[in-house]
Amino acid sequence: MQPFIDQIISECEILQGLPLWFSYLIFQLIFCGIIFVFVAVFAMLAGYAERRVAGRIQSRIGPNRVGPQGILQSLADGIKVFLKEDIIPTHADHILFRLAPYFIFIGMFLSFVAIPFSSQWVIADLDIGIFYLLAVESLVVIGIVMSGWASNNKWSLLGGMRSAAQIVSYEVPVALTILLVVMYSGTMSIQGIIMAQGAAPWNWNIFQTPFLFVAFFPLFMGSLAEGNRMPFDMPEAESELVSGYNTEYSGFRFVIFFFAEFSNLYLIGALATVLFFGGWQAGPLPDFVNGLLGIETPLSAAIVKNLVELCVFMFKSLCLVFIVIQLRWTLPRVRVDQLMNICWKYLVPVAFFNLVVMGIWMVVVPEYVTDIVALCMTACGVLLLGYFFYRVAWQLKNTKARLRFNPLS
Amino acid sequence: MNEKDIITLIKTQFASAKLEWVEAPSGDNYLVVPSEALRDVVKYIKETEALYFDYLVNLSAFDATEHIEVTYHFYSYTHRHKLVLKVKAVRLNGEVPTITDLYGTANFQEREVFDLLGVRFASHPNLARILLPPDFKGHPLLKDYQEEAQYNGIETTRASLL
Amino acid sequence: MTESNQPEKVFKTEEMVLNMGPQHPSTHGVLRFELTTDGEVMTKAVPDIGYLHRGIEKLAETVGYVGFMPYTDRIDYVSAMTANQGYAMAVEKLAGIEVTRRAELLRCTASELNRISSHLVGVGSFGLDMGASTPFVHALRERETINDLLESLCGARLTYNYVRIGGVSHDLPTGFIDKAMVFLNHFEPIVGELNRLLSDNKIFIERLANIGVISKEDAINYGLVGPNLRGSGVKFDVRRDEPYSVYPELDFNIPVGLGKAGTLGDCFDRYYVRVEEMRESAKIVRQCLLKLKDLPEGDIMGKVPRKIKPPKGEVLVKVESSRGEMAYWIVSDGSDNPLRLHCRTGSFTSMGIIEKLSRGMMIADLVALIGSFDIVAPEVDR
Amino acid sequence: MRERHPRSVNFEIPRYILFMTYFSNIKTAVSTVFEGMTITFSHLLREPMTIQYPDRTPLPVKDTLPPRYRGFLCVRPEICTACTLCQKTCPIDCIVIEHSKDEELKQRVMTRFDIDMAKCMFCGLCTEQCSTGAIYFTNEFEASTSNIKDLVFKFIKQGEKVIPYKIPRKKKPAAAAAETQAAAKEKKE
Repeated sequence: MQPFIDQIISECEILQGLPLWFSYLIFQLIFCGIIFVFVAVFAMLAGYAERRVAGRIQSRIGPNRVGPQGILQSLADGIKVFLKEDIIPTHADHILFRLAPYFIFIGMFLSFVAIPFSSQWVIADLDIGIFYLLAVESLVVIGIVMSGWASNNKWSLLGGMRSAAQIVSYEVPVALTILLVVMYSGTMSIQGIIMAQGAAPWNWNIFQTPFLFVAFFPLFMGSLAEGNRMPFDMPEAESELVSGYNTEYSGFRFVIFFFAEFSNLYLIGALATVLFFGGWQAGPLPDFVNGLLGIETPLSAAIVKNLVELCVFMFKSLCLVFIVIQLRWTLPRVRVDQLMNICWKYLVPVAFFNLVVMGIWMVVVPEYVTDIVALCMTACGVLLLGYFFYRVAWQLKNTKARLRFNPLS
Repeated sequence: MNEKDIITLIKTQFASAKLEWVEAPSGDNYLVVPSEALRDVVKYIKETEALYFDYLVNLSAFDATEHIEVTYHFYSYTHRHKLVLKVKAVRLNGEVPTITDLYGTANFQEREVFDLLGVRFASHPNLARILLPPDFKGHPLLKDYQEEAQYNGIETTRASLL
Repeated sequence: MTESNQPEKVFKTEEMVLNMGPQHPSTHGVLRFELTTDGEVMTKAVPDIGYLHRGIEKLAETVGYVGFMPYTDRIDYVSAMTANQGYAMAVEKLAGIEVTRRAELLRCTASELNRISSHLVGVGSFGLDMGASTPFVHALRERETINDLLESLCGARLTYNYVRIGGVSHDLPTGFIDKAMVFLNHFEPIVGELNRLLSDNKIFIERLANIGVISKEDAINYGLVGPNLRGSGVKFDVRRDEPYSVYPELDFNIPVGLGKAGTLGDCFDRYYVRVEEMRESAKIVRQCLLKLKDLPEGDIMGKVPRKIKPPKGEVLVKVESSRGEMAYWIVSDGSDNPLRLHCRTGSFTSMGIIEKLSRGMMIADLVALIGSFDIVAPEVDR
Repeated sequence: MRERHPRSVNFEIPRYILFMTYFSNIKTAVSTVFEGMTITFSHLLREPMTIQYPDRTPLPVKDTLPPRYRGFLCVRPEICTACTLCQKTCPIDCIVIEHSKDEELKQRVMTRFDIDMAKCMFCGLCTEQCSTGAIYFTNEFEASTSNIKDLVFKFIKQGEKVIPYKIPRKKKPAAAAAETQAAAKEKKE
């Protein structure tokens, strides 16, 4: 962020009169505000998108009445929930009950500090950014256990306990996979990891070696579990625990849970994009756009460049968010002991195996071989995607379904 | 095995007990068993190779004003034949031996009969009301049952809109 | 170090009593379970039923034989047609009323369509219990077409009251056979899709395999019926083994549990029997429709006396409802009203085995167990 | 130590099979999840089933209902014979008919024909009993109201007297019903 602010200051004469620390402070605050608004708006839109996608998957339409195509549905729901009475159960632990939602939200929000949106737009490009992310996300579990305990409801307590076990366990495969990527990229800085990759798919981490490809799954499943998403949404399993840790919450506090859940959706996508899908790397695209628009001043050029990178990053993350949403409406829920089995018997060994083999690979295999393997892996990825769409077509043909491609109806 | 053979088999086995075979003009025929002999008869028809009534289709009762007729319908999955047994119980807290230990399904059905008709099943593991709330008074399927005007302070009847 | 001399502190835990229901989302209506749990593992689950007890059996003693027909819809609202049919058959047997062939075929068609729709609800909501919400909506989508068909046949979508003592209330509406055929052609691949989406899913199978295993002997002893019994490997179906209506002429298989996922008689077997039964029912409907097409127009009501007064006697009639064998026991004293009418339902008997099975299960498994029995709460309480 | 509750079934499985199942488990899990994803994705391209009741249906829902649809009950008092069969058949007694000998007109008149639609369970037994088709089902079904008394339908106004219809003799009932209905139409017009 600092180079970008420096650039703005050098361009703007008004700011040059101010002390440098003051300008920095102002800009940081502005960007934090932007991030805050982004989180809020994203949570709202993600809630809407989830319901629309779920609707179409289930042969329904989804919300389409509030605002154009129902886009304001989440807002309307939010207002409605705000107007609800804020109930705290009589025998609840009042202080913890009130505190818990903020813990969860702060844990979520602090992660956004280190998530980059483009090459220059990141609040803080920490040298140990990935480490910071892991640390901050763990704050959420405290909030969930707190809310489960404080509710004085046995079902909530079960939800809180499940979540504690789950999130703590899944930290392990996630951390191991992140370690693998850190090892491969040689840096712990998030921007560094992105810069170690390239814009083309065969330069992405995921297609570098088969092991990195496999390593993607522990990370993805781990972050699903940490975000309480569908196949692993033990803490709020509605057919077992009614609603888990947030059963007793209402009103504003419930909205905060909702925000945290959906902003976490973005974090899942963003983390995977950063680590495996080349982050904001856009290659020659920004220069091309600049050329197209005929922009000459360095500040405007920088803004356009960042915007293009932002779009690329958002596109990749949102694709992953879409997959997360689709998974939710595809899969049944695993049982709580199976959840632990998956983590300790499958993901952790796989992550360890990858770590070791990848270490050997990096020492033994020369670089040109890695390049060839990367190309082959990319081809495999494309084939897999092709097979996916072939199966989709087969499903449509098999059931002789009537088609409608318009996503808005 | 047809009905006649089953009955002769049972009757020869329990010659001393007063078994009464009733051939109804319409519907099912049944065997009336005195309540003392019920457990032995049921045990016999369940465990005898030739009969092997392994399935208790239905256990129910009705109020025949002078007594309550507890009726057992048995079916055999192996031989595909059936048998109806009847026990006459005294009205109001009459006792009938339980067959819960022989047929698992009898547990709930006996509780239902107790709940609705007030037949006590001796040595039933948990003879509590099942369909009605525990504080309910009376046994509604008895013919002389009168609904109380109030249940826990709630009116039991509502004025008709007409 | 004074502490080391003291005996090691025993970490004491208590069992927790959990109240599941009556408004719990996965108890399929209003049921309540009292769970004693040790963390996630249960030591006991005691069903508490009766929240939907409406005294239908008592009502039967006052409304008369004809007037009770609409109440049978309410015994099992998911599969009202079979409940209708069972009651009508019981009264017909008691009063000696003959039913015309056309009426039998119509009953059979309607019942089997209803069985498909009931199993769709059962299978779909079972998926919902397991956390898969999409198959549920897909199942209900298909059920909607059946509802439309039955609505055009008898005028109602859920509480049909279609079968009458001695016949049925309406003949086929125009275009029914074609519409039903179109539906069946569309439906059969959909079952395949449902299987690919849900039944084959590894997570789903893992959730159900080896859970709630009921042996053959237990299933019979506890009086499980229908798909639950067949899930334990007992090949018994009232339609085949004590034939009624037109079933003897029809060609259909009786699917039984094979222990495909794990042990014979586990939750997956009970679930899968239902999926297979939908296919079989579709086959039956197809045959019935073809027979109806060939059959000339005829009476749909047999000769019924103006006032139905069965002679003194009692009768127990079994019918294969969607939730298994449904037994109507009617005692007549020769008057207008039955002296006693009892309805032994599949859901009621399957509640009895839950306490026995629940020991050592997890809470999520209990949800699977209840779902695999396909319990409909009003049928439990009546 | 507390007693641990065993899981429902314990298997003794050889180690090498366990090792193989480890990979086959991963394989089936991945392939079935993939298959499920293709199905849900294919549904994004399919036509939704939703009927956007009430305002966005191509036709009013009332008009799309089949002719046998059992909606609200309706009565044509002008062809009612006051036989009270419907009242007797109704299992829940939601129909009330009052008829008496009128002194002025020197004949039987109906003074009341009420149906409690809030109580009615739409079983259709009453319509089947009616020999003239005076009581019949309509396609109306939207019953929500803020006052339950609005659901008591009165087909004869208070104080009004309706002379019961007499079926002409020596005619088959079906023909009679058709004729009476035609007569009713004429009356309305």
